[in-house]
Amino acid sequence: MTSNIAQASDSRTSSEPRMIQMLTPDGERISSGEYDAFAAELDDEDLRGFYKDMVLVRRVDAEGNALQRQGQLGLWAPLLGQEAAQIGMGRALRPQDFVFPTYREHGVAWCRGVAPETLLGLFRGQNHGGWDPQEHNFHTYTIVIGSQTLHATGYAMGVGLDGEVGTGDPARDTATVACFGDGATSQGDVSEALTFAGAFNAPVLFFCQNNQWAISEPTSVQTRVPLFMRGQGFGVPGVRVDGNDIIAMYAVARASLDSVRAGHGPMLIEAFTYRMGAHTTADDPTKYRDAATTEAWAAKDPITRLRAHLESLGTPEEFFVEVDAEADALAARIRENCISMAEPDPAEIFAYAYREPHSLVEEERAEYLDYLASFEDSTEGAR
Amino acid sequence: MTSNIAQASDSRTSSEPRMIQMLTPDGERISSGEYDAFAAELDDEDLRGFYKDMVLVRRVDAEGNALQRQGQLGLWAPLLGQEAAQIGMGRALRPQDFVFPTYREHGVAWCRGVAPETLLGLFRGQNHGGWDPQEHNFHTYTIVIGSQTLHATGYAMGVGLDGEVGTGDPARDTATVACFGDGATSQGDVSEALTFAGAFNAPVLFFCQNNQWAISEPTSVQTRVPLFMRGQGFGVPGVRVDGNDIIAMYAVARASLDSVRAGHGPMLIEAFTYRMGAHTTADDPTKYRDAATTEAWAAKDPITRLRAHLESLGTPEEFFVEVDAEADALAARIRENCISMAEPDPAEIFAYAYREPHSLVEEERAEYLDYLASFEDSTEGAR
Amino acid sequence: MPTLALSKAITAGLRKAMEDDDKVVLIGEDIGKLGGVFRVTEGLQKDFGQRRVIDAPLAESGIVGTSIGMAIRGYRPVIEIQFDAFIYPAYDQIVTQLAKLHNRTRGHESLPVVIRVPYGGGIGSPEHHSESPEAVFAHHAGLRIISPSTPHDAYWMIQEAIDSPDPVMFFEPKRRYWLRGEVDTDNRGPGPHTAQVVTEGTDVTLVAYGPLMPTAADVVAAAADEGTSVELIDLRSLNPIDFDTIEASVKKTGRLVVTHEAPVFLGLGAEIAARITERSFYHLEAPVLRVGGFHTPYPGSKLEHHYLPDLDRILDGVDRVLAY
Amino acid sequence: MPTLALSKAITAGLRKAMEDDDKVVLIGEDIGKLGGVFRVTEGLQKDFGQRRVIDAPLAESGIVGTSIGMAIRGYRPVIEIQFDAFIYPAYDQIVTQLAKLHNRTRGHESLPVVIRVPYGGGIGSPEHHSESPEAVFAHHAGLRIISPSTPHDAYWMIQEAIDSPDPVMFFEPKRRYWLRGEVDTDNRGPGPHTAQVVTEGTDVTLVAYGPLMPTAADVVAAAADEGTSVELIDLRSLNPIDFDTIEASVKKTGRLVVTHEAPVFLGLGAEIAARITERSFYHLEAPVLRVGGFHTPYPGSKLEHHYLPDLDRILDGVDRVLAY
Ligand SMILES: Cc1ncc(C[n+]2csc(CCOP(=O)(O)OP(=O)(O)O)c2C)c(N)n1
Ligand SMILES: Cc1ncc(C[n+]2csc(CCOP(=O)(O)OP(=O)(O)O)c2C)c(N)n1
Ligand SMILES: [Mg+2]
Ligand SMILES: [Mg+2]
Repeated sequence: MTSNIAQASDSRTSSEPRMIQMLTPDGERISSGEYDAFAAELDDEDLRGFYKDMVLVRRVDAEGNALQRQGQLGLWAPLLGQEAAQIGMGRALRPQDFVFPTYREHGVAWCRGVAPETLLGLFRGQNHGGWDPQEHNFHTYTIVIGSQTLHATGYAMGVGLDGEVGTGDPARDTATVACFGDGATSQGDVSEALTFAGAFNAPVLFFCQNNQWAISEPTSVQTRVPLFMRGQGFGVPGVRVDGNDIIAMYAVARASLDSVRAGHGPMLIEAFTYRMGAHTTADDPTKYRDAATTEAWAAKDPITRLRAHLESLGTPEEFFVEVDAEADALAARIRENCISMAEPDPAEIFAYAYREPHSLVEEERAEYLDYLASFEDSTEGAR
Repeated sequence: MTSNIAQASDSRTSSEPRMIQMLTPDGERISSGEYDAFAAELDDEDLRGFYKDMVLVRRVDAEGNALQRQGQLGLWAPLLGQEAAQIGMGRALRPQDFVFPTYREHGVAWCRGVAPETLLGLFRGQNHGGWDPQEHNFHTYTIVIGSQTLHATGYAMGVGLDGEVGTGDPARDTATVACFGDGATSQGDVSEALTFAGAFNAPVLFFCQNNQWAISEPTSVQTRVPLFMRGQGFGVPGVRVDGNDIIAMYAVARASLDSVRAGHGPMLIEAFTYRMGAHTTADDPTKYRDAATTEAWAAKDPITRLRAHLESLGTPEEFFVEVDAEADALAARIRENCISMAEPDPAEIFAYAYREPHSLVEEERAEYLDYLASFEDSTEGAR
Repeated sequence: MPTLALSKAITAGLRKAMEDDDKVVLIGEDIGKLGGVFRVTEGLQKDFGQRRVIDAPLAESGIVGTSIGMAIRGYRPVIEIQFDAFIYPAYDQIVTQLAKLHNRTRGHESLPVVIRVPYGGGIGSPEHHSESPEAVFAHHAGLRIISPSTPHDAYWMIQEAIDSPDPVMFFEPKRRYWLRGEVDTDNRGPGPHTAQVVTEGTDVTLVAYGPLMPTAADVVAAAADEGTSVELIDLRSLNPIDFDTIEASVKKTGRLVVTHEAPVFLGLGAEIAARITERSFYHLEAPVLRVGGFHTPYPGSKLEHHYLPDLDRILDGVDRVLAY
Repeated sequence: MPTLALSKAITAGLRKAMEDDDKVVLIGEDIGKLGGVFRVTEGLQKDFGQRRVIDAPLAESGIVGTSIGMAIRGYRPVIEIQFDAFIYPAYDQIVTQLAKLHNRTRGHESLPVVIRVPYGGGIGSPEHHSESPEAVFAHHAGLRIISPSTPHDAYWMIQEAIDSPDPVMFFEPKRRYWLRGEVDTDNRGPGPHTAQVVTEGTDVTLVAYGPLMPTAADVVAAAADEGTSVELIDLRSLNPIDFDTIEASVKKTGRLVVTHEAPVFLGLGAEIAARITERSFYHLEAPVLRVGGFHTPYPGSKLEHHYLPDLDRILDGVDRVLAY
């Protein structure tokens, strides 16, 4: 009797959830019901563009790892495996949309026109980000897990106050994207973001990249029900999409962004994907996961998959060669620009604590710069 | 097309949710499916007990208001209208269960054997609660909204570690109850409690009294979907019950507690009720709600309803007279015990900051008590 | 010149700021129809609408976090925290996001967010309703912190807070909400980050702020009766602190007492004592003394008169500093 | 006597505490299979099982809040916060619940919860991974705060923290995790709340703690080369602070420099300066000087060597205090 009650209303017992997929791991194009329409507009050129984007950001990523190994970066957070999720979302955006990323959104950054070198400032320790969010409608990276989802929701509330939602004008209606990981879903801030988004009907799209891991913790540590469901009790409907399938990602992102921009309220996308690399270059995944699982996911690789599809469409070999060459050139440029970054000026420490003059900061800056200057004639020098 | 996508997965569009009810506002006993079995055990004596409990705690409440008006209390948080929700839950508990209350749980406190006078310490400003949680398996009141839900979840995790769940032994299996309001559901802590409860399959029952108001904010400010759904995306199933119907409350609480104790995992009850009085004695509800709604809810009063039912069962008039007399006596006792409370000793300020001696606190205590003593011979005295 | 209660001077300042700039929005719990539990926003939703006076879900981190987002979108949110200790759920958003985004974006982003915090004790409230948490925010760079003690300052300083491109925490001395005083709506004060010498004196400098200013004024009068001339300074700005004004005074009087309701241990008085001693070492006739709250939780209201610095305790501090 | 790295001394202390009392449970992010990002809990889940070494969902408030509940149930939870600045989401649970429940229950409830916080900079990390937030917790009554600087202290002090019926914040100097030293597993130190004179001296007292102790030791040596005798004190306990030991030293040397990585403004140095000046006014030849972090966000790692007090900056402080 007791357990009947429990089971009657226990959502755990639901079967494997539906996952939107349009390109199988083998590169075969399949239908996915109501979302097909949003992929229909993609022509071969678009698909080749996606392919190029994915290859280039994967190369950016590899260069990040390499630069870290060579001591040029303090840290790097690889996106390996998540290229489709990020490019699919990034390419579904309109210019006026605004994205609040985590620290791993190199693919979305790419689509927003943030040069990969710009991302390196943070990872090299030159600064904590430093680009102008308004220039790219792409905020600086956020390290404190989940915080940015509230910023995204607030931004979207502002969009709502501005009336830039549901006007029907494609150049005006604006969606805000809150990026976060599977681990982040446990943070109170993310739930509060869902709360505010629901309560204010904010035009925000919650974009959860479930890469199966939060450092060493598998998703099962965070939740026992699928994450696309997380918003349901807040009035934020969710959908799970194959995050390694760029066509499905694009279609679901397009559909959701359109709905959000039209004023139908917040939505949530769970991109089901896998973190193929380490959490960061400081991490050693062999400590906590077996190679077999990672290999199984390698068979679902987003780039291989799209390449197979492009090949089946008759894309000439030269195209792939050209993309690789472009990737090489990009990597060389990034390396060059990274290595040649100037040492930051110590005055930088004091420059942006406040926007307006602050007596204490000014006093400390003057004292410290004087102190540094006092070494100038000495042999020691400040270290 | 766009809006189709939105609607397809939009849980907002669900129809009015099911609400468990077993006693209509007119006092008529009705069936409520799978929960009937849990009310079946209630005999007339039990129902008279419920009635008495409700009348007594309502009198406690009235006395709280009166004492505040007369300057004997600094504040009082009335439970008027929520008697059935609280007594129904309180009477469904077993001795080993443990409750983490808000500041309004006077009815549950009553069932746990906490004397009403004991509650007054906080409201009079003698202390911040002060009773021994372990004596009653009823924690001290929590004022910071939502905090206690995490304590309840952690306690339940401890119960799990102790193995006092799912043993089948009714004297051992232990449920923990986390009380909170509709407003509290927005706090990140409450979502994190649902997260931990789900992830650890903790034997905790989330008991949300949706009294429709968080001070001046109607529930619609917090959520656009019914609150019993809140746990779904965390793997915590929920049920809505008529919180003014003590039979349904008892049955749903019994069913849920049994399930929780049996190890089937956390559950959530939304008791749909109404805050008939002010938020606290410091509040003026005429500022933000109209009398009509409150009156409409008066017609659903939990005590009137049960009285009508008891009368229909042939309960003699003397019973009701006796209960009222007992309530009068109780009120007199509370008043007497409140008024005669001794002024707290200033040394109390320093007594419980730490359990073990702390040099700074000892220094400050000594200094302050010396300082106070220095007035003893003077005419001024410390104010 | 209207005479207003301090709370209503804030209301008037908010109203003025909202009239001047339609990007100013208010957000908080119960600030709409109810007008806030202290009625500081009373009438504003009626006049400016629900889009500019926003009743928020009950979640302080959410309120601060979404305000940050609104600021990034170009708004100037003014947050009401209901009572001092209810700010702690928002601590992370305040110190790791609000305080740091200007720096994180290397100056590209400004965060003109104001957080109004009714603070301090003395109104007979239960736990969490009487705290003075200013020091734990002042320790973090990136926030400006100010606290008015008069209706005039309240009226102007809230507007200055809203005008600031930096985030500002605006601590409101809640037990002085009913304190009435003249508000000169034509002439503002010396700016939000300047301390003010309220009474000149020669024997001892007394520094106070916010809720203790009236008490400190009583101390000045009582000390005068005893023949002691106290120079009283209203700090007004808690971050940055106007050390120049204090230093100038201490170089004259040679003695300093600092008082606040917050615990003495690591309260603002600690920093003032340390820095003024450094700046005026040879001028001090006595160590800087501090009179404040104890290193204990704020007690139940029946005991709060012991916890709060009052006339006698501050006078005792003045006497002790003179005894050196 | 084994020689251990500081991090491994903590591991050994945790292991000992878990063996002694099966109510001791560890909870945190990535502390299980991974053994924590600094490997402090390495091997413990393997040996004590998943029920006693608990990988928690990624939610610091949840971790502290549920630990409170477990403590109420009779457990002694030891929390690992992954990096200093990630403690802020738990600020509310720590200061309004953990710190206050003993008081709220008038002593009926004890909260033997330990919060381990790797803190401080110098390891080339990005934002939020190098902060020193001890002062903002020390301002709140109800928490004990300690920080070891040697493997020996680390081994014993973590056990003392776990033994304490009061909540203890245990700040671990993360850039010294690899510092090796002898651990005398038979003889504990002077107790967790006592400061220790590490080097005796006559000219200046230098107070440091945690990560700056090795730097401070270098200062002592460098000053000795210049003919200055520095008495070095390891604070060890940040709340309460052992003022008696500092006072005794300052009454001997007449001069005091305090250094910490945390910002000077409202850092522990402020309280030490204020209180020691009060206690030793006539013995001080110079104001207490402080050398610490700036009132700015902690900078990117390329700049952190400017932010962190180093040999030269602390020596400069010693020189300045001697110049009076
Ligand atoms: C509040 C907070 N706690 C802890 C951390 C340390 N941390 C950095 S990344 C991470 C895991 C995040 O996992 P997930 O959200 O799944 O994102 P992913 O890294 O997989 O992209 C943790 C615990 C942090 N950055 N912020
Ligand atoms: C963190 C926090 N924020 C604000 C408050 C002030 N406050 C006290 S009760 C309350 C409303 C609570 O509403 P609800 O959860 O529905 O419980 P109810 O009072 O209706 O029983 C508020 C905002 C608080 N106590 N704690
Ligand atoms: Mg992840
Ligand atoms: Mg309510």
